[in-house]
Amino acid sequence: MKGILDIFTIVAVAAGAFFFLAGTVGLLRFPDTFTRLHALTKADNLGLGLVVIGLLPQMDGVMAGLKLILVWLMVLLASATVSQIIARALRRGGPEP
Amino acid sequence: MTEALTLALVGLLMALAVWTLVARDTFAAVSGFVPYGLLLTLAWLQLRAVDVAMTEAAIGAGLTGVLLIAAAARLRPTEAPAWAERPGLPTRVLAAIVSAAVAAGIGACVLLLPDPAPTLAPAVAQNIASTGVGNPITAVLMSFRAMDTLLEAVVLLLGLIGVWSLAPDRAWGGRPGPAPTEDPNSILGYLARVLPPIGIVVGVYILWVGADLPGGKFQGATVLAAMWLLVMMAGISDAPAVDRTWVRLALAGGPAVFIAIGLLGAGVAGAFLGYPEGLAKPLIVVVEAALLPSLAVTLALLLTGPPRRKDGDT
Amino acid sequence: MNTPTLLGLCAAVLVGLGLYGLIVSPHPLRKIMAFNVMGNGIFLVCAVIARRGAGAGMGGDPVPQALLITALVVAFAASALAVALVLRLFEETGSTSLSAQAAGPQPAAAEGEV
Amino acid sequence: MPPSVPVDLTTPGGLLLVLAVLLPFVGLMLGFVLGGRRAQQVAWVTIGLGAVLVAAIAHRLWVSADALVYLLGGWAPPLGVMLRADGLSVCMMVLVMVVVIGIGIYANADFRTPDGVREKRAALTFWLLLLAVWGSLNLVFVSGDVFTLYVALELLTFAGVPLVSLDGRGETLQAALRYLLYALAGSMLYLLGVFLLYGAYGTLDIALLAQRVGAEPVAWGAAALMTAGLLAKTALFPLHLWLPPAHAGAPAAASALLSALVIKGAWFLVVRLWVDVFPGVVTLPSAQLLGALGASAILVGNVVALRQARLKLLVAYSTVAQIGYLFLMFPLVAGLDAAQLDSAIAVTGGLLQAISHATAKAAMFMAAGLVYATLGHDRTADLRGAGRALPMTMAAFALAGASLIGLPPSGGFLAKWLLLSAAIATAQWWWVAVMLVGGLLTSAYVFMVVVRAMAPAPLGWEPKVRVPRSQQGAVLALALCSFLLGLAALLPFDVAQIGRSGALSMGAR
Repeated sequence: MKGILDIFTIVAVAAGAFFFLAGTVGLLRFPDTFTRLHALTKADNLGLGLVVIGLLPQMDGVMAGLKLILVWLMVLLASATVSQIIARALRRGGPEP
Repeated sequence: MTEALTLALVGLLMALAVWTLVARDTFAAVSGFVPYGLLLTLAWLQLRAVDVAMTEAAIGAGLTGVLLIAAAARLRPTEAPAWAERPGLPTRVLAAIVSAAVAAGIGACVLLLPDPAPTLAPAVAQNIASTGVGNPITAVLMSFRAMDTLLEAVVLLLGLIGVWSLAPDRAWGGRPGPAPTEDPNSILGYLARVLPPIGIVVGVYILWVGADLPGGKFQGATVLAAMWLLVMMAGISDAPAVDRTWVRLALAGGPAVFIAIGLLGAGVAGAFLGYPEGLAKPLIVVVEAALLPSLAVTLALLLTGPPRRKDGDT
Repeated sequence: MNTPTLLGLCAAVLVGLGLYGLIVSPHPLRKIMAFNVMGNGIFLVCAVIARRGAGAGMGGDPVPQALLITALVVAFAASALAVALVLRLFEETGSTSLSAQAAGPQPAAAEGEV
Repeated sequence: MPPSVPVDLTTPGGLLLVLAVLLPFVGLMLGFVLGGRRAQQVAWVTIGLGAVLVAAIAHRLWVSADALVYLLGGWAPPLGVMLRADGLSVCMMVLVMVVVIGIGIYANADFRTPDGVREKRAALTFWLLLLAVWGSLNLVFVSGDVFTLYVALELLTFAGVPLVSLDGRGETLQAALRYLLYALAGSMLYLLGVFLLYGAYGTLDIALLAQRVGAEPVAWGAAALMTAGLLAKTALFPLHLWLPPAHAGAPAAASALLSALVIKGAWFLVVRLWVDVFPGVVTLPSAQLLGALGASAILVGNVVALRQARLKLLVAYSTVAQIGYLFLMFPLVAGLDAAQLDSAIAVTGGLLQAISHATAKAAMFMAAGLVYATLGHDRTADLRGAGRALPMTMAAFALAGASLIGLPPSGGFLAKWLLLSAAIATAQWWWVAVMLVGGLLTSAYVFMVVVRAMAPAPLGWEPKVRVPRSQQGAVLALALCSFLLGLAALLPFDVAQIGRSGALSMGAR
């Protein structure tokens, strides 16, 4: 049982790390701010989600797991808001995208 | 393995530090500074300083980052003239030599520090029981070296008085920051309604666990300050006018309670900032709870700056 | 080389970098950032010292860690005051130059006896 | 009580030290909450109570003939923080009290909240910062812990910087910013030294450090960093560039506070470190370096002061020069120590120099402020009429100037006499030459100002404003303090050295 859970953790965290990598590559390679935001938020939220899911079996108790999920939800909320604000500022004629 | 991680961390830290110094655009430099602060948090963790890591993340990277970003955005027009004032090559070479010498001296000192290192950890462990708290850092901050913490609260208050003193005379008694304009459909407004209840719980929780686990008033106060700033940024509530008595009471209340309990100690426990036998923990919690709102208001107002407008101004 | 020593040397370099930036940067906001880089280097020295003093079941000496928290908060207050001054100077004069007056830039040679 | 306390070191009356530190800050908070003209009233009540407190501390010291000690929270060092006041500290506390009262009386007229106005920014800020400067200096004098001293230095900086830009003009904002940047860099270097000391010796307590510090690289590094940082804050040549614009641009009362008191905080700390903590670490050549910087400051500051076109700038550059005298004591102390002689004479000489300069410089800045108010300008080339309109003030300026020059029976004379004797005793004749040349240069600009001010006013000239007599009286009183300080030589014994042999018996030797 322990072994299976460990393998699950490794796979999920590795997949999460891959999404982070992809998001970072997108941030560096995409042509303008809108697409960069797209790459960053999609990939990072998914990546962080996978990391959190992967870590859940390793937690000591239910409370610790819930805290982990709360962290993920908070990051989702914050990054969605920030991306929205950046995009909106750009559309209202901020600096060139 | 740990060494490899540390090496990577050191490399990144230095690269980001260099970036914040050489980047031509100040805004770009600040966006190097914030991850620099967050990476430092990892360094504190590697050095097993969890409380410091939390403070760094909250204040060092978080609040300082916000402060610098806001300032960089407003100071854009001054960048080109400043660049033209760059000191000449001789000065820079001299500065580089001096800085390198200082760095080398510090490096040598670090390498020459005695081994085994002197430490007060055993002394803290021996005496922590009489303070009733479980977190040794809280014991140091609130009992063994409580004077420093008291003075630090005064430093913050004095810093705020200094910031306020920069107001133009016509704006004295007014409010800091730009006038609020709430956009009902803005997602920021949504966030500013959803997040604060959670943030307040988190902030108070950090204070509460600080007695026994990593955490404490500074970290908790930063979270509360951030919530208030969010509400102000979203335009839901306005920054308070600086001559309101409640604002001033909120600012001075925490340090005042601290001094009062300290003097109580002088009367009852035989020493200023001493705690009577058995009452140490409750009194420490009272002081921390009184400091929390004061620190939160001070930190938030330090960020919003001096008063700039009076009600009725356009 | 172990982790604290490595980070201690990193701290020394950060202090050097910050000091250089503080002397050379012409823009006050950049000086404030350099001050923060330097300050963080100094705090890192302190954290290294705390870690070296681990004992009695603690991962580090709690006294320097507590000092560190105090110093971090004080440094933030200092940055806030400095930034407020820069912004006010800009509002008042439209410039943030520190060298409009006869006195020149930060005297580099002055730090010589460090 | 905690088991780690071997003996209770707290002496009777130790609590007075705590109160001396707390009282100004309590007044600050109360004045801040009440606001408006209440702040000024609160400040005066606080100053009144503070005067009683300082008198009580001085009396206690005199009676017990030993240092006052207080263990905060009952925790003994190295875990806890100790407050300790020896003769040096108490002399400085008395000085600060006297100067604060003088400046307060002067400022009553300038920083009043006018009727019909609820609160004025500059007035409120000034009174709060006056209390803050006073409280932070008390803390600098009595703290026995190098980290608490760091916090005290930061308090002093945060109180001093806004004083510079109190009137909000662009050039004063710039001066304040430069001052702040120097001061912050200075405190950071000091803090790094503190951390290194802790890393090497495991304590922050001055008395314990004095026992443990040895002549080794880490101690040298820490001493160098802390000294360099403090020099930037005291504005010793060549780190003085921030001072003249900052001190000359501030309102007169604020200039007096900054020039007379604030810079003395960092200087006092250098004395503490070099004389009490690092006596075995600092070498004679390093003390000579410090003295050489002081000598350069005396020469450069005085020459530049002579060439100033504005009175306030002249007085500010004279501060740069007088700071130099404060640092001549270090090679003398080191020389006396090296010759196995008692170094007390040089320490007392330095202390007297600090006291006489503080009172004289506060008087001079405030006199310059009155001249400015009366003439509408302070161009040194045209001071005609100042002597007629402000006889008391110009007399005060001359008396203060006499003290700076070192004419008997002024405090400056006694200070320079002690320093000269120490220089001769240790055969360091070059400092004698510097002091004599410095005195000549000082007398040149003091006489220049006084002679020009005595010139008859042009026909039909009227003073712009009539300054209140209380302001003139405060200026004269401070100048008289400085001028008559030389009578301290009549005291039965050296008050400044009370409790200092105790420090040494706890210390290295």
